[in-house]
Amino acid sequence: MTTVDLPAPALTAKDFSSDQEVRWCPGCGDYAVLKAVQSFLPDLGLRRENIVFVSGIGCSSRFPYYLDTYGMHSIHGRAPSIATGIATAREDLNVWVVTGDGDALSIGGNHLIHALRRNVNMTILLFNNRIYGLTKGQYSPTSETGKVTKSTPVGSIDHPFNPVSLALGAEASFVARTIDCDRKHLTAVLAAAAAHRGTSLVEIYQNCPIFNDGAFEGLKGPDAADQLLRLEPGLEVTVDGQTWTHDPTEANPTRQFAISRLDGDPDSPVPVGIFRQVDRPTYDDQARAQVADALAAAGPGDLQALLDSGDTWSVAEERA
Amino acid sequence: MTTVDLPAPALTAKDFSSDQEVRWCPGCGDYAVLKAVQSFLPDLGLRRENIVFVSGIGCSSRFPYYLDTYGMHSIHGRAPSIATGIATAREDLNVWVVTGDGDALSIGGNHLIHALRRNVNMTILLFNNRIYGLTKGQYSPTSETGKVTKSTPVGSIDHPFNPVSLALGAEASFVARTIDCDRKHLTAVLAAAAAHRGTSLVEIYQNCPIFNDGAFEGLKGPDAADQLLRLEPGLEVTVDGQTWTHDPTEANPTRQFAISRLDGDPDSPVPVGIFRQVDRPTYDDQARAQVADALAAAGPGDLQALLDSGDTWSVAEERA
Amino acid sequence: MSHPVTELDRVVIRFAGDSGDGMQLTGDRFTQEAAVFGNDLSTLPNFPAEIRAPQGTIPGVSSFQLHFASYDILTPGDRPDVLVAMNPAALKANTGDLPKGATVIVDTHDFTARNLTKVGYAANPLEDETLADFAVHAVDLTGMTVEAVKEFGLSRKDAARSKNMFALGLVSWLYGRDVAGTETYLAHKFATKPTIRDANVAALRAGWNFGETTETFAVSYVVKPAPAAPGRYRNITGNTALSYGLVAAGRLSGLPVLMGAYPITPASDILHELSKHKRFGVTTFQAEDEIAAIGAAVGASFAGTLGVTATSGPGVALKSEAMGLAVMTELPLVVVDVQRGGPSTGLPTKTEQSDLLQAMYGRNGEAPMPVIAPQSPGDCFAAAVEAARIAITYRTPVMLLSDGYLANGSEPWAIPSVADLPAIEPGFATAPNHSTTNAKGEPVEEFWPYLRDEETLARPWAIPGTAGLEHRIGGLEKGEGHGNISYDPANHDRMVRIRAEKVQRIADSLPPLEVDDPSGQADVLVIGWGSTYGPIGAACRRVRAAGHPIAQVHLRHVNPLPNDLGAILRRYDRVVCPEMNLGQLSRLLRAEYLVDVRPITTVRGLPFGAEALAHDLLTHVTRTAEALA
Amino acid sequence: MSHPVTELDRVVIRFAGDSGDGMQLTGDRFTQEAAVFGNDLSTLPNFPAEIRAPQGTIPGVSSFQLHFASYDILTPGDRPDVLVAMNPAALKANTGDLPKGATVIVDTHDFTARNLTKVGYAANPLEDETLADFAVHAVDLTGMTVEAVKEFGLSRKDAARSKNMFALGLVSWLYGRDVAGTETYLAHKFATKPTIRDANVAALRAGWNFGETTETFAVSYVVKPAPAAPGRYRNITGNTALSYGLVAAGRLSGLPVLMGAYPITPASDILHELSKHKRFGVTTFQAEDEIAAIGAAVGASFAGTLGVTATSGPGVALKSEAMGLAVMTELPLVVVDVQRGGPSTGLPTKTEQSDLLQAMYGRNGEAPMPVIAPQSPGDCFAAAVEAARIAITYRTPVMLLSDGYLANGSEPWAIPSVADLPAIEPGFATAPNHSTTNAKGEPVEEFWPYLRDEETLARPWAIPGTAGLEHRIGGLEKGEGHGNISYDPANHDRMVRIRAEKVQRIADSLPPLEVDDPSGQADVLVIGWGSTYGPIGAACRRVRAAGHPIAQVHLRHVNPLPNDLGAILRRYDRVVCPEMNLGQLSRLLRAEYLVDVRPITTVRGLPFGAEALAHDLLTHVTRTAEALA
Ligand SMILES: Cc1ncc(C[n+]2csc(CCOP(=O)(O)OP(=O)(O)O)c2C)c(N)n1
Ligand SMILES: Cc1ncc(C[n+]2csc(CCOP(=O)(O)OP(=O)(O)O)c2C)c(N)n1
Ligand code: SF4
Ligand code: SF4
Ligand SMILES: [Mg+2]
Ligand SMILES: [Mg+2]
Repeated sequence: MTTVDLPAPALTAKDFSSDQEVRWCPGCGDYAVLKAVQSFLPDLGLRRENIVFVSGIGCSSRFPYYLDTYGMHSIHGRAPSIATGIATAREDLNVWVVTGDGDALSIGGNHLIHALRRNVNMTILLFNNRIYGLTKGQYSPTSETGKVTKSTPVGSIDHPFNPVSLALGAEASFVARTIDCDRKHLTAVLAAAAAHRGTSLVEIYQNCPIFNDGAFEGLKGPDAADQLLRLEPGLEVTVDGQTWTHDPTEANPTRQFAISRLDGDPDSPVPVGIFRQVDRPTYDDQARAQVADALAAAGPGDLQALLDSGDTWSVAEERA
Repeated sequence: MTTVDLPAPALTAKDFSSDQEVRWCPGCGDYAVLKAVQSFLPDLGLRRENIVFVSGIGCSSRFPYYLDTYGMHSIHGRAPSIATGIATAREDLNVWVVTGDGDALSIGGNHLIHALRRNVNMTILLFNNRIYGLTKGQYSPTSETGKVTKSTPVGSIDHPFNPVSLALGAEASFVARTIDCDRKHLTAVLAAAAAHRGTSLVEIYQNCPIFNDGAFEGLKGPDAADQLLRLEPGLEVTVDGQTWTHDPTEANPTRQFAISRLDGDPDSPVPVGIFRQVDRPTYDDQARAQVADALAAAGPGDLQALLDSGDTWSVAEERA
Repeated sequence: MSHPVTELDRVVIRFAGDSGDGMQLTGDRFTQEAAVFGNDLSTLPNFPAEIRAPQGTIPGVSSFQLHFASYDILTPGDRPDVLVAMNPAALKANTGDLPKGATVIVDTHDFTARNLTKVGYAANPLEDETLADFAVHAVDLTGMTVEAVKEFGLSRKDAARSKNMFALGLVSWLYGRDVAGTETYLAHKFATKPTIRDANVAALRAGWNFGETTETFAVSYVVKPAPAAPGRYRNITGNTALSYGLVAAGRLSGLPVLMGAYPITPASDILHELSKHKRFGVTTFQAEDEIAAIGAAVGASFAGTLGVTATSGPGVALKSEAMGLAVMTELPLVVVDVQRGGPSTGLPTKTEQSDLLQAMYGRNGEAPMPVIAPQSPGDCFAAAVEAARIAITYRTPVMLLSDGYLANGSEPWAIPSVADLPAIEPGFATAPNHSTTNAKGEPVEEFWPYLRDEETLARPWAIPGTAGLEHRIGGLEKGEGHGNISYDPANHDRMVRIRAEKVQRIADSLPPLEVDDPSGQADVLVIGWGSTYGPIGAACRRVRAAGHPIAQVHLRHVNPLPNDLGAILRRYDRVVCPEMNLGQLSRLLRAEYLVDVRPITTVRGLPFGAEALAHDLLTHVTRTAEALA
Repeated sequence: MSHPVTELDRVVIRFAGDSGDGMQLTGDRFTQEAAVFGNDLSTLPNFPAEIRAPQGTIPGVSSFQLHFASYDILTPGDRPDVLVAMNPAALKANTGDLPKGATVIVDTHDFTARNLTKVGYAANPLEDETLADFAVHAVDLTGMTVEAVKEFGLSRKDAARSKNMFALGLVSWLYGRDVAGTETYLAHKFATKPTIRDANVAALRAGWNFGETTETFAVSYVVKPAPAAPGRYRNITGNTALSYGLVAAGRLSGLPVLMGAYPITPASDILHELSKHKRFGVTTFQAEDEIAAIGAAVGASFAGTLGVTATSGPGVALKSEAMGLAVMTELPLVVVDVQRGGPSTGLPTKTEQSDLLQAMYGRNGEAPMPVIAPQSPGDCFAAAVEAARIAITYRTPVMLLSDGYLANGSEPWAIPSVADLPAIEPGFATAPNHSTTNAKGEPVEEFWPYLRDEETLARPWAIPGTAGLEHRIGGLEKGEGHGNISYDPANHDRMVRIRAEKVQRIADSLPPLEVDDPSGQADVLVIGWGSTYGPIGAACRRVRAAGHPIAQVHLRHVNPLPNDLGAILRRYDRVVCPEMNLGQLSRLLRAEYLVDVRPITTVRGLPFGAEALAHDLLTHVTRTAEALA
């Protein structure tokens, strides 16, 4: 979120659509998220030129091409690092990261957890389709154990990550989950994420009709109400027999973590919504503050004085 | 832990000392851990040749040179990957990883969390001195915020990881913490870690007298009793006003996570001991089982038959 | 047959349609029919980077080209004699490649005004002069397919899906090919979906019958079987052959294989294939990234397994540091790079040879690695076995440079007899290798992990579990012989040179190069490496057919270069090197031999066209002749 | 002064002791004294990889060599005229390098039987013939230090710590150097620890007085100031100069600087230095690894900052993939590689030039990057500014190849006047650059991020926050001009060539090369790059002094090679290239110019010795003369 208040002209979703043809498969969940983001961006009240979308590689990482903002489709897994550079360099930019479950949690896992602990100003949209889409269907770190894919003909043997638990363990200040097909919920979560100062991680359950169709089937359609636990502050949640009152702003992440564990339980509904939303200093604000403090304390650096520093000596006349 | 029961000859600590001169700084906490490990290894009842130590890069990563077992001093951050290869290739080996807070949590963070979620048979000794020793004193991902180091002359602005919370968020099956100077505690934790099937993570608080002296000062000497919370099953622990009964074997890691959060609290004692110790299938056992099942189902592969598979045709006579 | 039949010696056919139209399958099946019939053949699949690119658009076109002939051929062909276009986009995207007189079979079904505009046709090309140069057969393939399968009660959309089988049936008829194999294939593929199976078979037959019974085609063709040595054959892609080669290397060496990989186009299929062969002691590990993948392979090699990793260019970049570790620890390792268009993400689904210098030099310090390259899809098998031989014999990481064209392209492959393949000897160390005396002056037997074989300079491979040979290795410089850390300047200099020499010595194990110069009169030598073998060979044939001698030599081993290469290069007045990069092998050869090797380069993501290359070669031949005259 | 004073024109002195003995500090201070006195000088620190290697062992020895002279010198010297050895290990480790007649000052304090055995001395070398060839001064420096500081009530151990200052005082006396600067330095350094301060000062003075008052040394020496142009000078190491160069580049371009780095020897000091200069708009980001470090730098560059990253060889290997992204996105970026011994972890604290080919080719695909190298510690400043100029002007990542010797070595540096430094023009795009018409036929102004400057081929740099220039870039191939993703074969071929041509065009901006051939008679040209400048120059002087003409040319720009280089190389009968690798520049030159460049290589982790190099060069000169005769 930018701190600079610009008199932004009123924009519409259309202003945020680029001229590039959208190239996901028919029925891909990415379309719905793109639409939601395009519709939501005007609400930020920011100028288009002050918004930057950075992505890694994967189907979902094509996202920036379709938004008429500044953008970079970078390399696999590294978007959080690139976004860290952008956010640290420029206070006035609103930085978004778009990533997939492979991009963010497999090759990019380390950058993700470090961005979270540093709390750099960026909003991370993690499209979790529990599969590698772009490379045509291998299992991912969020695929369920036993999954049969191209690379696991007799079933995968990896225990999956729970992205919310992982983020909470990594000191995240904002963690949420939403789902591609629920435009209203998605938009509400996006709004909170964008408003948060620091790193916001939003896991978006996203259907890949080609390689992992129906991964979130139970969470859509008529049964959705039973299957989804929509988190709200004050909601009472029972996990393993213990009841918790949900408070996303609580500093200690234990209860939020407790709720995240519902996920592993096949008999429990899947929690969606905001798990955690706490204020703590951001990396880039502090980095800028250190520069500002240095300037305030001693004024702008004098390059000649720097070069002349240390033990110097002068030769007054040519010494031959 | 190996499953193959070998009639190991009785060995002593001396049998595990290599002929290489130990080259840590005088007073370095690594010495104590080395001694403890050398003394403990005979208790495993394994043959030396079936033990492999793999390390990354850092002061602590010199460890393998000093043990007369098989060993590899690999590259920075990658020891868990190399160990994964070794453990998966060979059921009969007992695999250890030695790493530092920089090696494991900075450059190697991703391999660490993936090893934990996969639960590969290895015991990871994470020497946490909250500093980069080998590169002469930069702050690390476990250094406290505000730390003044060579690379942070006005104080670091990174929020540190809590390695135990991170590991629990990453689906670890065994997580413990101990301290270099408490030989008894260290040995007890090592024994449990080594006995665990799967990935065991042992964080060892280790003093670096040269670049971060006294980081764990409060935890040693006369006040140690007040400062350390020695976890035992059944211990009642109060965190943020809520009291928990510690059970490392509980499947849901929430309480263990709750206890790990004590760490961030300056007024609370630091929990040491075993946070989590649960059984779940290991990656390498399952990988081997898949091979064994394939063999059992259809016998060893027939190479000629493989090459001959698919649509083939024959040319009976030279066709010119 | 009532139709007249014309005999041809070769045909290039291209099937093109939307990504979802099943053109790759159609191509595969027709290839199989041609293969079983006994033609020689070569294929070139070409598909977009998107999983499902938008329907009806040019970027969404997927195509499959097949060249089949009654003689041995070397490339998938430059220009299609026959184009099958399933929609306006496919027609538009491909007409530019057609020679005059080509046959064009078009499914008219999608030629609506809207679809035409979408791809930039102002008017219907079937109705104006656009296709005047070609023999066009505009037929409603979709409509006829729907009609043919209506008895199965499928939705119109599902019914229309079989149109690729209708097209295949039609083309099969056109070339007198038997569709029985495809029927068996369909029965197998759709075993659990009988309606789909029956619809596909019905469409296939309907296509065949359409050719047979209508007057649409005045003639049909026959392309006779190609000469072939006796033996068993199958059609094989490079990625499959390479995978089989790795499985075979495990068998030949008696070693289990552990492959660490992270999916990446166009290498992922090697992971997929190897994951099926657990019965051969092959374990696949899908790692969190490329670094972990090679890390696990290095660990597995340390543990006495054949460590393998496979990736493409960006993955090789990430593995650079770990390859250096394998160089320093001198462990066997096969690193497969299926090259694709670069730099950066580049053109992931296209082919290129631009990682050669990365393979040679993309590591810190002096870190020499053998580099070898297969020359055709089937040859990937032998190249993989050779890579493993070098890795195991010399205790070294080896780079095996395949590329997108080899990976997905296919050709008939004479299946080797396993009994004829040579064993690879891991030769594990089992006992101490060095005698010394201890402090008390008593003799002691020690194990020195860096004491080398005199001939190969290979170090001993002592694997965990071997009592008495416990030792530690790592990435710091090693003392000669004993292998302990050494900071000694003279030792470092020596070790750097020994590692270089060890790789150089591999050249002593290589067979002499074969120079192809049928007339023995050539002044110009064409040299290549890897997948350009086919196009270069085809181009040389054309040059020779035009009456000009030209010689060809092709490198399997790029590092070390063969011992006899220098003398060969110096024998010719001009040396020309075609490459799918900006001249990487040329640079290596120029530096090594100070011979003015002249690059011919193409970086289009596609193999060389034989015709264009022949033209370039001819220019070199005539210039050389002029210079000599 | 009662002692006779002898005048010398140059002295090489080496301070050696345990890692904990403070030899680096002693050397630094003596260097400073020599610098302020006006000598020309060059230094070579040499320390173990361990933080505190075991006391009293040979691997634990740390040394600092200083060459100072009354004329301009080029290297830290081959062999010490004076060795100060603080213990048996230091003596043992260094005597091999001494020429006959060298002066050896030994602290006798640690010469116990146990310590002698530990380093392999069978008998006390101070008492047998071991040092017969040298002028040995065996004095109990430690004992005298303890005595001198006893008034401060320190423990014996703490008291003994000042022995390095005692040694410094003694040597300062020996060469008539003023210790006032060191006293000020100590006062500053130990401002908060007055006892330590006073003890050190007392030890320093005691050392000086020991020389002055005892008869231990028969003569003292004077080495007069060296010729120098008027101006302000300071002694500077390569890492400091390089850091200042980056700070200056920010100022000269008006850009903030963001440096992403992960600590690694010997590059970490650049991170440390830059972290001090926030007032200059320099932000440092200590990343979780090398990939994140370059990632942040690329992000910062996209955002309109000068992105910088600094590392050593293993880190460069890790950054390979991201450098490719910078090549494809054509963003300014400076990648500093402070080379160290390789491969793999190699010899982290030693110097080497073995990353040149990695810098050139260590990326997937055709990914050309300019490569430039400083030639001396002070020159790192100008080289860093030049790297930034190229990066910003041409919108490209640039590799700046320093090495361990430059990084830690020092020399007097004529401090440039900031006013004389040329501005660097970022030239941000501020407005659309392309006119077209929209669907309705109305004129529209667009921004095309890949429309190039005709002269430099640089693309526009439009930074976020600039209204109307919103655009997306990435690692997939770009369409020429508009920059949208393009899979078009012809476009890819064109773009690959344009990127290569852009880097090539940098050569047009370079000044002519300067060939140093004083007699104009040379048949042999010596060519080098980077830190070998000093040793090559010193060796050439020796060759010339021996009466043989020889020419020298040194490259700052290795990619692209200067336009005039080919002609220069061809002008000589023989070209010789000394390198601290196995001949990497030689290979580049041979490939480029087909000139038989002959490598002279050393891979010892140490710079070339001028004497040995002169010998090799002389051989080339005489062979060439013979061949020409
Ligand atoms: C360095 C590197 N390794 C591998 C790849 C291949 N690759 C591209 S995207 C991807 C994973 C995609 O999965 P995910 O992040 O879940 O995104 P999705 O396609 O499912 O949206 C992989 C393995 C690459 N482009 N670069
Ligand atoms: C690829 C790479 N990057 C950086 C380094 C430099 N390096 C070596 S160890 C280390 C960190 C050491 O810290 P830690 O892991 O905490 O180990 P310690 O020395 O404190 O035991 C770094 C940055 C390296 N060797 N390789
Ligand atoms: S493969 Fe899956 S995730 Fe990718 S575009 Fe298609 S539907 Fe979407
Ligand atoms: S620097 Fe610190 S961690 Fe490293 S050896 Fe010395 S005391 Fe131990
Ligand atoms: Mg995915
Ligand atoms: Mg540490």
